[in-house]
Amino acid sequence: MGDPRGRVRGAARGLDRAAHAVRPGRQGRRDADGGAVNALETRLRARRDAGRKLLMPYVTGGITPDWTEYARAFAAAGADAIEIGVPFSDPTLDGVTIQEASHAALTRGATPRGVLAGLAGLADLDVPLVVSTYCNLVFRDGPWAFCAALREAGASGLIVPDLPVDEADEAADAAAGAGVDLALLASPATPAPRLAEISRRSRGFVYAVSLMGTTGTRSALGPAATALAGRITGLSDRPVLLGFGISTPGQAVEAARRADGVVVGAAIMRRVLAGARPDEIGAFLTAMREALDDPGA
Amino acid sequence: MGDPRGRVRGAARGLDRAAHAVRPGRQGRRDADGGAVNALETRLRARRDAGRKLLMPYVTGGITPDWTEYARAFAAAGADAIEIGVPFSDPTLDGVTIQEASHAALTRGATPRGVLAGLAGLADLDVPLVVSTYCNLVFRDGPWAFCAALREAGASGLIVPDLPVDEADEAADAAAGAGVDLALLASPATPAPRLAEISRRSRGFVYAVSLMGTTGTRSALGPAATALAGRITGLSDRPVLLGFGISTPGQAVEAARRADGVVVGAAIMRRVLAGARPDEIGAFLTAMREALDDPGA
Amino acid sequence: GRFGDHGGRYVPESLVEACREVEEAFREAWADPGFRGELATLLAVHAGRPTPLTPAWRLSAELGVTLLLKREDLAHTGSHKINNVLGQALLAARMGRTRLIAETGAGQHGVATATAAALLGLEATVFMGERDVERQALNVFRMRMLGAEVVPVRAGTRTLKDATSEAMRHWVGVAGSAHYCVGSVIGPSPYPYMVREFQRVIGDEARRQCAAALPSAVPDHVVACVGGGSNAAGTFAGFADTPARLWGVEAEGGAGAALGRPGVLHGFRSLFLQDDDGQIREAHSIAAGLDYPGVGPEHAHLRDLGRARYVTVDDGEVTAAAVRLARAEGIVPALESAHAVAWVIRAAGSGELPAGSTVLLTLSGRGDKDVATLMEVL
Amino acid sequence: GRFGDHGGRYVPESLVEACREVEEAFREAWADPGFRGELATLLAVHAGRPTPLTPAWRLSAELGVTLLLKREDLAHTGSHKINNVLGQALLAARMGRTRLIAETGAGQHGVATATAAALLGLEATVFMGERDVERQALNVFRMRMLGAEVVPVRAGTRTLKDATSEAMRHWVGVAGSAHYCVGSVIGPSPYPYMVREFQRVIGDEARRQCAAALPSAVPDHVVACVGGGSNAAGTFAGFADTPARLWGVEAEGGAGAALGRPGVLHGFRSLFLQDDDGQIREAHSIAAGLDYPGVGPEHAHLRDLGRARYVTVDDGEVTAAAVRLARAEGIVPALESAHAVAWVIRAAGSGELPAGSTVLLTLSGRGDKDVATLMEVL
Repeated sequence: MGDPRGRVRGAARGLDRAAHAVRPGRQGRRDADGGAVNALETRLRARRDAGRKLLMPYVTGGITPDWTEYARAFAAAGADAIEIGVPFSDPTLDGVTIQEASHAALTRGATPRGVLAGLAGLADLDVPLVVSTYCNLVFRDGPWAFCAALREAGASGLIVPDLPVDEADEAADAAAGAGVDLALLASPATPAPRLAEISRRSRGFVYAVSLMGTTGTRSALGPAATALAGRITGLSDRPVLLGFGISTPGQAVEAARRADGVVVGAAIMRRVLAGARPDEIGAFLTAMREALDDPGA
Repeated sequence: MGDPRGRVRGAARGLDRAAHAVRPGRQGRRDADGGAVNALETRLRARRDAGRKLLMPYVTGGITPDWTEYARAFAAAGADAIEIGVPFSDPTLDGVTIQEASHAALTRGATPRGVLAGLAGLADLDVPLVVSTYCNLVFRDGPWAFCAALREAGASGLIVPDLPVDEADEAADAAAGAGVDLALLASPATPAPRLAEISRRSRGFVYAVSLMGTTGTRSALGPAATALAGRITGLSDRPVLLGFGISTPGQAVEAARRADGVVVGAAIMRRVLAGARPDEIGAFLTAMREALDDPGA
Repeated sequence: GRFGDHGGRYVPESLVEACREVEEAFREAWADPGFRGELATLLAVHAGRPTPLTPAWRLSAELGVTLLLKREDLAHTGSHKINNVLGQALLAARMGRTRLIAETGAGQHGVATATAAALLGLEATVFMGERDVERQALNVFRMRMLGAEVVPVRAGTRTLKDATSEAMRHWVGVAGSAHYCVGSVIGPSPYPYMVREFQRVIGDEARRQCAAALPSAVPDHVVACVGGGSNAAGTFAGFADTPARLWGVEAEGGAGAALGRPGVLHGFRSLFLQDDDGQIREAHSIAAGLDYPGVGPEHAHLRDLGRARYVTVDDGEVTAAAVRLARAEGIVPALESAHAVAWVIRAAGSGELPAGSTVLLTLSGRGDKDVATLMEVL
Repeated sequence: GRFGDHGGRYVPESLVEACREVEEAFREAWADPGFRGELATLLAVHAGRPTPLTPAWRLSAELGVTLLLKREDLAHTGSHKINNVLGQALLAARMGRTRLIAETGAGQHGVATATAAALLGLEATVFMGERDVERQALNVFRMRMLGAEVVPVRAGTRTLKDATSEAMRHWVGVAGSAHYCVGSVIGPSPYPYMVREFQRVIGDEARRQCAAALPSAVPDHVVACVGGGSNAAGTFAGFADTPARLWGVEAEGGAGAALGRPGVLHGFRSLFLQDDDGQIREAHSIAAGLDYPGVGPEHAHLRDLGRARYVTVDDGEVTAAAVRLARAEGIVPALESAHAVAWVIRAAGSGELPAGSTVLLTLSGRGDKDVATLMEVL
């Protein structure tokens, strides 16, 4: 096989489905020296290397009064990391579902401070928390303050979709300083040398955008998606999560053939906006988890 | 007195009020050689010279099914000539009343041919009939044809308010050829040399426009009105009728101080449009006739 | 004041002196380099002259002719009307008049008059048929915003014809202090001549621009729409002494030159739509500016002479032509101007404009004002 | 791609390559005399450049200053927007793109984009907030008549900000075949720089025209309205190396430069109206074109440097200024442009513009589009 990292992919089947099977100390996310030991990337690498396909579900912070329950359901269903969106007024890379979710959360009064406070309430969970939001919220009080607040809230990763690698210097320094992994995004249009730079400078994982488009469910994954994942894994040992448009267990399995895992966002938020409770979302993710763990089933 | 024609104005008082008092043969209007003898001007001069103030009421031809009855009422009330308007679609020199009357007559189906046929039905009247209309109707089949039709219908005069003296050559020839008097208009703005030309070339009478404006009733006659009449009578021996805005016996008397008579149009048509029957119009004109005949009363 | 059998001054005696004063003042001003210079400056710095000559690249290729557009749509207020009103407003000021009177149909001439009045510190009174006041509420507001008084005319058909009549009636009473700013090459002498002279800047510019743009220097054909006919008269004036064939395109329902009969209205003798009795017929066109039952006397004369030919297009061809020009060249023409485009499209198809012909077309105005109309019919 | 601390390219990774291609193509084209010449020809024969410089005679006398108006309102489609879109459309064609994407608020940039697309045989897709689609039905129809597809945006506040976001989202998916034709000096690098270069024709022309019109050659003050700020950036570019004081006039409710705080939106770092959390605030202005919560990065930089000053006027001053200019000069300005007029009126009154000052004001567009708005408030 052409896998440059020489892992035994089949080993994933032997793992328990629940996240606590790997059980890293949650105090790791609070480590004052930058948290290399228990940071996001360490955790993801470990699981990946153990042959597990990674699953990172997404929830818009503040979408409901008890939105953190969704994060708990994610954890219970076997999430390897949890992405929490801090809603922004102008989510230019999001499709209609997450736009609507952001708008609804803001209308409910969601604020960055409030969402981070909610994260702190998830301190007992044994799953890394990754915050995603747009530049303007990161820069409002400066990336140093923002990353410090993330760390304080217990988040170990950060995704900023409108922050390409060329503009990322200060935020990357701030994130590193706070012990937060700033994950960069790569797209099917990214040329080879640039892809190498992104892979090198990304922390936690590389977020491979499956298609030229916005977040949202799609009926099928295009060939560009897995091709991109393959290109990145050919360049770097860092875990690669494929996102955008993954909404069914079948798509997740397909995506995970070349990538180390998947991000599932709009497919969840569409259900949340339709009124699905945390246990229903949990059931949806459990099915996806099972498919990832046993793609032949 | 400065009256260049040396008439005894007071003599008017001695005349009977009804038009037949002067009694010209109506066959005079049918004279084949151009009708100098019994034409409009001859009749008006004779009455003027006899000291009578002239009264020319106006009716829009075709305004009602029995519109000729208004002409008969005019005659009975002592009209010295009767002006019959042939309605035109775009009466640019008329104020709202005669515009409305023209529009109403056209809506009823009035045509030049129809109005002239009505005139022929007035052949028994002993009052000269003067047709007034706009250039376009005169020129439709050419002024020669139009004037011949006038003569055929028994009209002896013609007024064309949008035909100034500069443009009048052909129409004047045609009118003269048909034995119809083409009366020209003069206005307060007409300069002296031009006024002389108008006075010279006008036939039947000179139509002195009392004011710078359109036809229609006015609350008072301006000083320009009688001044213009004075200017014309200083230039020519031809009868001068003052028109535009004369609507009360008092205004008629005032106008006739310097002019030889008055034209009354809108004041009549306003009543006709309001539904006044011929006898009511006759009563209105009788009062005006009496005032003209006895201005001191 | 004659153009062959046409023209003249068929006005109430009360207006003869006023017309004579306008004529005298115009002849004197037009011979005065100071006046000409002042007008040229206003046209340049305020109205945006010269307007460009735009090669209609894509439409030319489609039609197989070389089509050049004289862009009066880019003149201030959106049409060629401004050329005339700036001239008349300057003349009115020179005559000591303090107010302009104007008639308007769709409101283009009214807006132009209000504009010129504002610029020169004159008052403006604009007569507009009540029906047009309702249909063209935006232009009414523009005029009022420019400080003009807009007087709705309730007589007759309550459209342009009646507004013109009412403006003339009003002028009778105020001729000493107000100038009647006629909007086209119509009206009593000297208006048809004077307005033509004020509009000849279109033709003079186009002549020079064609000389620079065409190997033949002069186009084979010169085309313009005709309502009263001022943009056509101004355009033709620049090509009168050339071999160019001149084409006036009228609305089928307002084709004074093509279908009218001799008559007199609004102070001039020309060709008018009228019934057998001589009653003026109401014109009908999708383009409000062509909704006039007559045509300027010079056009009647050019038709008599055969120097210009007058053709008609129908409303359907006009809207199709407007859309086609918009899509091909990125120019939404006024529906008036679209008449000229429609005829060029038809004539290029029929061979009346042979392949390879060079065609100058005056685009008299922009179509913004017509968008509501087009929304209804498209 | 930086203007001091501002500018940059804060876009999704999927758009980085597209932006880089635009930048490369623009730099190459801008250095190519062939491209420059082709654009100059289009601007001259199609868009009506140069636009005049109009002395505002009467208003100058009233205010005690010499006020010169740069007349972008006379450019084809009614505003300066055409300068930029012709440049970008020509660039897009050169890059082999077959479609233009644009965002629009009131519809002016959308109409200009549709126009340029038609002229160059490109397709056009225009994103417009659903609320603006309803408010600006006539401009929507104009765009469609020009062949463009208009896509109503139902997200967020359903206005310009959201239309811009949606255009960016759409571009992500089609960047290989479509060019995003940004309408102002905003967006990711190279847009703020490129649009400024395409608009500098305003300032370059005005510089030459002022040199001919003013004894001092250069005006003491240069004033322009600022929404995103493209007409101001283009104007200022012509006077950057002169002692002229530069003034950007913003709407009180959309004053990114005067009242905004540093942030990132729509791909660039600049000054934005936002709350303490960093949520972008909705802008409010009677002028739809100023209804944007940010300002181009170059303006943020000029403000930081003190080279230009940014001031605000309120809606009441704006409508009063529009009426005053209409009545004094016969020019109905776009409400955007009326902001600049309003500030000059205020500043001449307060002495901030001393008596005798010479002032160049860019009149960015005509007010026809705003008549309905003015009818409601006047």
